[in-house]
Amino acid sequence: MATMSMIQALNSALDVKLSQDPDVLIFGEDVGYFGGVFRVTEGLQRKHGEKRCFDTPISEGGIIATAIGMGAYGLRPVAEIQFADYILPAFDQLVSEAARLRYRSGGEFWAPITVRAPYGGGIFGGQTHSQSPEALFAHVTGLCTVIPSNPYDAKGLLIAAIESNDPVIFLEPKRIYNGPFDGHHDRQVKTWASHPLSDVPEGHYVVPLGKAATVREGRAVTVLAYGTMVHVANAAIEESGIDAELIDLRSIVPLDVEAIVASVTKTGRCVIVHEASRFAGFGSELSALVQERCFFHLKSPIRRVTGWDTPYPHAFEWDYFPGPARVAKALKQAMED
Amino acid sequence: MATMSMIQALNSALDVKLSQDPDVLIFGEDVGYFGGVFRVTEGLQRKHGEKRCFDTPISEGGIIATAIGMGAYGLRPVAEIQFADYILPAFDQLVSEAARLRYRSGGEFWAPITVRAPYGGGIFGGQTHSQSPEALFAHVTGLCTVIPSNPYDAKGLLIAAIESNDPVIFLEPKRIYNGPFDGHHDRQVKTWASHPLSDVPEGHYVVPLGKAATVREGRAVTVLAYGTMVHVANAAIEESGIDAELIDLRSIVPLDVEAIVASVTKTGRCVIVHEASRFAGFGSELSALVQERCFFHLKSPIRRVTGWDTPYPHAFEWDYFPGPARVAKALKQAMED
Amino acid sequence: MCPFDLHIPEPSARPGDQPDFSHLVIPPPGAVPRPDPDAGASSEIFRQTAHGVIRVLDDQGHAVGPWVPDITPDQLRHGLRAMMLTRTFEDRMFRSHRQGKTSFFMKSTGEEAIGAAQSMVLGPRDMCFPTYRVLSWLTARGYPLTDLVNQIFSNEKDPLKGRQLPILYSARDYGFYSLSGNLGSRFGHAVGWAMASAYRKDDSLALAYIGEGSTAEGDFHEALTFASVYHAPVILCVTNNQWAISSYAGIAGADEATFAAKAAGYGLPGLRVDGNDFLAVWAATEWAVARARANLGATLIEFFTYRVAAHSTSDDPTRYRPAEEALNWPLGDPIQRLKAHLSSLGEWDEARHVQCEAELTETVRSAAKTGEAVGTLGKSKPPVSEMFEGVFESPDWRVREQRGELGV
Amino acid sequence: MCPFDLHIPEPSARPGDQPDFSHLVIPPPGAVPRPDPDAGASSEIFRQTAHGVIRVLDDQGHAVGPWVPDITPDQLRHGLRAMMLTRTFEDRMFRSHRQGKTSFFMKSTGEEAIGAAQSMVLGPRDMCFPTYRVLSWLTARGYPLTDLVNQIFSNEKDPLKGRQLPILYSARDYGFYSLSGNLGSRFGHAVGWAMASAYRKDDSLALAYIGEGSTAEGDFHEALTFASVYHAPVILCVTNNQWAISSYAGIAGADEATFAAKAAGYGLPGLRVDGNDFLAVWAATEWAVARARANLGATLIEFFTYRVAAHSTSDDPTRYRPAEEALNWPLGDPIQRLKAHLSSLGEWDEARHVQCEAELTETVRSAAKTGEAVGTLGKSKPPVSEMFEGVFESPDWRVREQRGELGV
Ligand SMILES: Cc1ncc(C[n+]2csc(CCOP(=O)(O)OP(=O)(O)O)c2C)c(N)n1
Ligand SMILES: Cc1ncc(C[n+]2csc(CCOP(=O)(O)OP(=O)(O)O)c2C)c(N)n1
Ligand SMILES: [Mg+2]
Ligand SMILES: [Mg+2]
Repeated sequence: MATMSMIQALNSALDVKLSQDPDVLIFGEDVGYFGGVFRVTEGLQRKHGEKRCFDTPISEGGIIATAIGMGAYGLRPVAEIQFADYILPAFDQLVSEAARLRYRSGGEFWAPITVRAPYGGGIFGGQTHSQSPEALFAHVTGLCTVIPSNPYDAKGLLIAAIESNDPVIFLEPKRIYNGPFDGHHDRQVKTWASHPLSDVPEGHYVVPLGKAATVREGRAVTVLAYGTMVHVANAAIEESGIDAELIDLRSIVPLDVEAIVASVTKTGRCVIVHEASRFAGFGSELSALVQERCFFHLKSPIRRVTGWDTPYPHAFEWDYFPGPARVAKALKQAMED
Repeated sequence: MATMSMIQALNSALDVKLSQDPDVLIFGEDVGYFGGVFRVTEGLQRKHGEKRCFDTPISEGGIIATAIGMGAYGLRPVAEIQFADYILPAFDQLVSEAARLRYRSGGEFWAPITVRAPYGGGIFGGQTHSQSPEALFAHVTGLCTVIPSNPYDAKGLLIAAIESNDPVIFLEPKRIYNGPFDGHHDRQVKTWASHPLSDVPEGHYVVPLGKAATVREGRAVTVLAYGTMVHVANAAIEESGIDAELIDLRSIVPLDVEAIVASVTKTGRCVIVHEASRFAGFGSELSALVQERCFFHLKSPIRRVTGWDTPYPHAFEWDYFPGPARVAKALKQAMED
Repeated sequence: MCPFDLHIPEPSARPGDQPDFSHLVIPPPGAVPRPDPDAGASSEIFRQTAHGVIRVLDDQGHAVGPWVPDITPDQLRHGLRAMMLTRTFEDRMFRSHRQGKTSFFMKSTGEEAIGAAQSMVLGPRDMCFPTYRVLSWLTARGYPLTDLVNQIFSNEKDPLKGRQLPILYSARDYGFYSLSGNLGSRFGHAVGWAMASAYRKDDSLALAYIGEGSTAEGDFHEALTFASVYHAPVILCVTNNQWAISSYAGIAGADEATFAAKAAGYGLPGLRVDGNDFLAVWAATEWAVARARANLGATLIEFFTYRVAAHSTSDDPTRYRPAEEALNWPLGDPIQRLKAHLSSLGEWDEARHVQCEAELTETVRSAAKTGEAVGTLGKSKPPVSEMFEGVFESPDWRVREQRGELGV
Repeated sequence: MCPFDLHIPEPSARPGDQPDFSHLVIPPPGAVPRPDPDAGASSEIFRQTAHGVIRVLDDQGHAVGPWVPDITPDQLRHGLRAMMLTRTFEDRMFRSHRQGKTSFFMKSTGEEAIGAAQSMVLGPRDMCFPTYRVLSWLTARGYPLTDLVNQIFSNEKDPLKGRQLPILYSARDYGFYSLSGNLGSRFGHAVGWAMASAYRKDDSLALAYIGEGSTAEGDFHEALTFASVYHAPVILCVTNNQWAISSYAGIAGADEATFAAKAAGYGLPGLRVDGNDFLAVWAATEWAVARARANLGATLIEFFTYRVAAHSTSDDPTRYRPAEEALNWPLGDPIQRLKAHLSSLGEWDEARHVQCEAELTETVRSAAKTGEAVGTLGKSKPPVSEMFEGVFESPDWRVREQRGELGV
């Protein structure tokens, strides 16, 4: 065991897989010699050689197309897209090719690729370095989408993603790369060091895709969150003093619907939190599912606390970001209705 | 007034705008001399000249980029994407550029473009000629998305889209291009001729974006649908004998949330119907909205009748397609709960 | 200042006009020199290979010039048979569509030499990334016709389990990658495959096809860029059949430069080849294979050919081009030309040709009948549960539940 | 059979190595011929313009050869001032970032000649589609520095209303299209603009920039294809500054071909130009303008230059290239070179240069102070209601309601 930040944990996952499996290789913009703009691939080229971890042209479509071809051949490529905002030029490759290859070929070919991308806001990155596009992937049949919230999960989920024979979009909330940000942007920055889930085994382990984690148990209301928002929700729960149960979804496809239903059946109330804009965001699917499956248990309307239906605005980062105050308000409303 | 099929009505809308406004021009794959693979632009090049309606390279990204540049200059381009399935190579242009241009430039530039695309299944088109990607657009702040269900609306909405100063995705349910398909694929094909909404004025008129239509009034349950599914839902209502209120959304962004809430407040029950696959589909947003705004009026769970969470499979067209039997079943369940 | 004017390209002839190919500059067979396969990509000679037309067969069916390949009469006959089989099969299936036995079909008439020759030049461990117009790749490798028929009819024995549109085959064991309706989006997969093979120090090379119209997609450029940067062992082929549904090649830029000329911008050799000349296709492919095997990376080949039939069963080409245009195509018919060559060698004659045709007609008829006996579209299909399989490696709760909802 | 091997390109020098530009072939000033602006794109001469380097200023600051432009000393001084202002301003804002006054900044050090000269050659009705590294376009046109500062500080007077990352300006009245963080995605907008201008028989031409690294995006190819097919009056510029963050130009294909060489594949003229030579930039741009104005369509220009500073304030280039590489760049510093030229003409001297520097430092200081007085990041911002405006032309119920939820 070692104390790792999320960046170190992700780096360790890649290192473990490069060491174990000659079919794993890593590529993306600036990931080779330099080690990536967020340093996630630091040292991997030096250690494993330039054919295992290398730079690519600035061409997200080309990166994913290349990965799919390699995957069809039999490798397990891990592609980095420098920011999730820049995954869109590759959207057709992901949707029309990676997600459909196994199905349409009757199982002759498939794309066991992992696409990593730093994602989300809270870093004053402006419109094109802050977006949370997970809902777009969730609607695509054939893609898995994973979003870790801490170093331990990040490593175990990334290893699971690489070992999966399905294409996985692996979104890394960049605001919590170096510490568990709870939305209090005006307070002292925390590092991972003091967080229990920064205790990360050095070697191989797996956190299975599709299993949610119960971050805290409670009886009054269920809070569904993932990524950075797990920490924000946790802060809101603590501050509001409400006996909420907090579920970290960890992967949105596959989704641990059982855990969700079990919790809301128990609490009868539900608040959904995500940073992406609200309309047709992933919260709408969660809301629909909970409503369908827990209708007769619900004591108050399911609420969504999310980014607004605007682009991510630079100067208004903290007006846009669904911080603990907004979450706490929703918790209270859920209890009052 | 004339009796028009949806194709003729769309053609008439384009003809009217080409005649009225020299800033309108049309381009896309095969739309020029040939008149489009679905004949929507037939005769327009001959009548208005090859600079008003012309063929493009097979490059959806290039088509939309070109349209945005023209729109920024001051024209009102109407681009055709041959099938909605092939809009994805242009996804980045639509999301990162068209949808964001006005906002990010502080209002200096905007993209008054209309992107037409035949869409949906029911024509044995297989995986890549049948998809319904509307949910992907609905989540993108800054894009409007319109889906007509009959010739009259198609013409009025398309004119409104072209005249809008916002970018509009205009999805044309190709299964109802020539007749009002109600999902009974084993029955005689109907043409538009006998449908009242095939009575279409020859000249200019507008059906405003963001106003739903109540197709039939009822007191027992609200059905929300758009495009082809309006006809399927209507058939299911008739066949089930349930006193349902059927709302044709016509545009999903802007969405006529008032009409939805008014109806469900009255009926207390809601069934949502779309052809796209279910998970994180647009039905999830509709369900979430209804749940949030009508919670205390709801007598039974909101139900979704949709395509399955699989790609669109060629041989299983009618197993995949959410036909009248599945809709009727959901209506009955909604009444029984 | 002079105002600008928008240029909209137009083809040389439309319905009602005389077919007109006078704008095409086609050098005589044997005129284009053959570079060494290890020539530097910037060497002058590649201007000629990219702007001329590499041809071997002359009008008399003789093989002439520096590109004459080393090829046996048996190989030539095998190729001819594959081309003839392709044409016979496609004619039959086209009729099946008319009879309502399937929803959709596409023919490759006039372009059969390309897939046939390349399939024979490449080895069993190589992988081709096809378009919908290279059925001859499969016929040359003996892919079972009944499997094709079953796929086209989407019947119970459809190898793709009813999931895919007719002719969007997948045949891994025959070096034929999964097709899809999206144009261009597999061009880069070939580069990825080739890079994987190089990464593994394997010797499986990749060959990809793209229509001339589809070269306008960004995927084309991205694939060329990756192929160039990593020296991928891949052969990138543009089948320029002059038409993309109703759009002539000029809409993809053909009036401004050849497609082979795009190679130079990536530091790659570009070859422009008579696609209706089996021997030229063979020779150019061998050249590109030799170059790749020497670890010198990718080659871009433009096959100059003509789409004789309608784009698909949904199309009527007389609406946008002269009905007789195909007959006027200056590079003739690939089957007739190979037949003439074999005959000139004394290795084939009219009687054998007629006999071969009859035999193939019977082979196709019998495959079609076998498929029809299983069932045609709507009359037979794989179990509906197949709709829910293969979305992921193992189904998640959504497809499990939905399968339950549908009761299958 | 010989197995393949994967080639991973590597730059000539990494930290710790001696900077090494010996692989660059740079002809002397005046060596590349100047075609007529109406020369056919396939003519031989464009091989030289695309593979050589068009240069005007020699080491002594003299203008030599066929590309010497017709330009007045006043124009030269205006350009020099714009370049110096750009550098001074960027240095100051870079320091402001260090002081926490903004979240992000990028410099164009060493590349100032490009935007400055082109901005002067193009007219007020023309539109440029910039990258984040052509601030000199704006300084050459007198865009108010305080507006820049307010945008960079995202303060109350930010012309972009707090919505955009620093330096992603938009300045329609100055012929400067809205920037965004996405690379490459506006290259095709320039072509659309140019086509619209031609459609309207207007005379507004478009000019677009893209970094050499970003040419790998599909957008680049799509824009070139449309520009070529419709003969759009657009000037398409690749600023090849050798680096894309930590990736050297070879990762974008520079070891295989020049970027200007890609033009030929689209039947377009390609010019490779010394981007650190104000006169060469000027002359090449005038050439492309003349060609476009004659309705002959687009030109692709590669500007050969060097990114002297870090990629951005988030970057530390000493981690991936020798710290002294910039000093070794064989084409020198564009400001020094223009200064030398003006001095050689007797139109400038050291004293005037020093005085100009002092003046510009003061101009910049005063603009910065004015902006600081309004407020720096986090200390001042536009009304929060601006977050909800401009999503659509008029807000729909979602933003109206959400504005209410937030209470602004
Ligand atoms: C991405 C995409 N855009 C558009 C289409 C519609 N479409 C199908 S075939 C075709 C023409 C293709 O022409 P070309 O590439 O020349 O190939 P050919 O049919 O001539 O072999 C078009 C536009 C498609 N299938 N995919
Ligand atoms: C679509 C997209 N992909 C990746 C990035 C991240 N990124 C920002 S700048 C940059 C390097 C650009 O290099 P180049 O095009 O050479 O321009 P330069 O910075 O050298 O001027 C990268 C990869 C981005 N902004 N957009
Ligand atoms: Mg073609
Ligand atoms: Mg660069």
